[in-house]
Amino acid sequence: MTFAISAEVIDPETLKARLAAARAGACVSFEGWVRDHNDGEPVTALEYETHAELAVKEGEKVLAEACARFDIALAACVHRVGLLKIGECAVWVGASAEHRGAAFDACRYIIDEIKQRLPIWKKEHYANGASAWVNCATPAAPAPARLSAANQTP
Amino acid sequence: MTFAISAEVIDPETLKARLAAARAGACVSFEGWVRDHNDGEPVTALEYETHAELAVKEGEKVLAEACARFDIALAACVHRVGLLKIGECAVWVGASAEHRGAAFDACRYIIDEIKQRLPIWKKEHYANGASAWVNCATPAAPAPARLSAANQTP
Amino acid sequence: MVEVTAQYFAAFRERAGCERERLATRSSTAQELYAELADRHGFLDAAARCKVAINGEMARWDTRLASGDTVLFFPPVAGG
Amino acid sequence: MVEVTAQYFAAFRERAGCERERLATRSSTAQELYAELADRHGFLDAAARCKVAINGEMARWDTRLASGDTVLFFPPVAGG
Repeated sequence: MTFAISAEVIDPETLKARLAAARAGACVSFEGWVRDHNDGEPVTALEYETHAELAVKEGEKVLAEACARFDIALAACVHRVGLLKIGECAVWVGASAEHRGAAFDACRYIIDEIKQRLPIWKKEHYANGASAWVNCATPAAPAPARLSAANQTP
Repeated sequence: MTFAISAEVIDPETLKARLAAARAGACVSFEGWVRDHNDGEPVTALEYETHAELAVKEGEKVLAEACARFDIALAACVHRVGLLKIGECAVWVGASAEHRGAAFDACRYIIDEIKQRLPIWKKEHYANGASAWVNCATPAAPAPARLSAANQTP
Repeated sequence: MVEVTAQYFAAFRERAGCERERLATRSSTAQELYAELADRHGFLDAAARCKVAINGEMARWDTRLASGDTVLFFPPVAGG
Repeated sequence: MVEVTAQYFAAFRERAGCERERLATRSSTAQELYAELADRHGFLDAAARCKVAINGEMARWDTRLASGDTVLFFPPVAGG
């Protein structure tokens, strides 16, 4: 039951090998790949930022919840940070179990919770040179000269 | 969308690489591993037999159904045949999609259908030297001297 | 009477002690032939849990047999 | 008045133009401090969609601030 943040390329086979257990007959794994677009906008790269300590703490909590809720043998998750190219693996989740139902349910639970709860942010770089933090209303660009534009409007 | 029967060890990374698509942001894969027991009985090895031609035909039908039902990019499945040891991968299923929901649903649909519909049979070898065909009421042992025991009872 | 080839897999092959056999039968459908062969060889699985293929295609149990047919008997499957 | 350190991540860091800042504030809760800083820096995300951590632990928005606290402001997350 390990969660990790990694600045290096994720290696699914090594991670999956750690889920092996003699009683495990099923292993379900999920990979999140960097797509070439989002909402119709062409994307050239993704940048992930995290608060590693709190992300690991919350990630391990999610894995423990999955173990309590579903009859699984082992589960693990690794999330990348830094600059990723199209097609690279941004997140890997794996769960092994005696029977496949629990492995599917646990894997899905883990990725759903990881996406919602962990302090991880994703910046998209677009073909036109612009960039934006996904899900954020606050613009990526700094406020000019540290003056808040919002404060200047009457 | 390819289904294959393989007498060689399954290599998940090579198979998964074929599911890559620029629009795919999610990949879910399932592996069935040979367990060390079944219904409490210690298992030492598994033997898979198939009618390859009909298994491939039905397997490709299952993959086509998954593509029609779920919004996926690509899907594939490979099933092993022959003698397998504990921990070996007996079946691999993978599905890539723009969003993870469809990838999970398709992967699960494929393995559920593969297990029910394909002409594939599994013989368990037990620690005590016995063996049995899984799901079969008909005993593995040949009827003595090709006389049907069932016919001899009054 | 029709002359057909019966082909056995997995538990059926081991139980029958052969992969295939030619036979002349009064059975008119695949299901009747299965009942006949189950009786002869001691196959214990209900037809409803088994599958049948005729001349290389999956078939229904009520398919009528014709001379020269190759009938494949599949015991309950267990892939995965 | 309490003296706290505010720490920013991702969009908030870029928007504020700094990773952290020390400040004296009349805000009594994390949520009030967020409103104050959002106003100053132009953070446009509702607190309900953001998260806050105090001294290395995730915290509730209604947590009262004490002098010396380090308050981490997390914009809406987007892992995976």
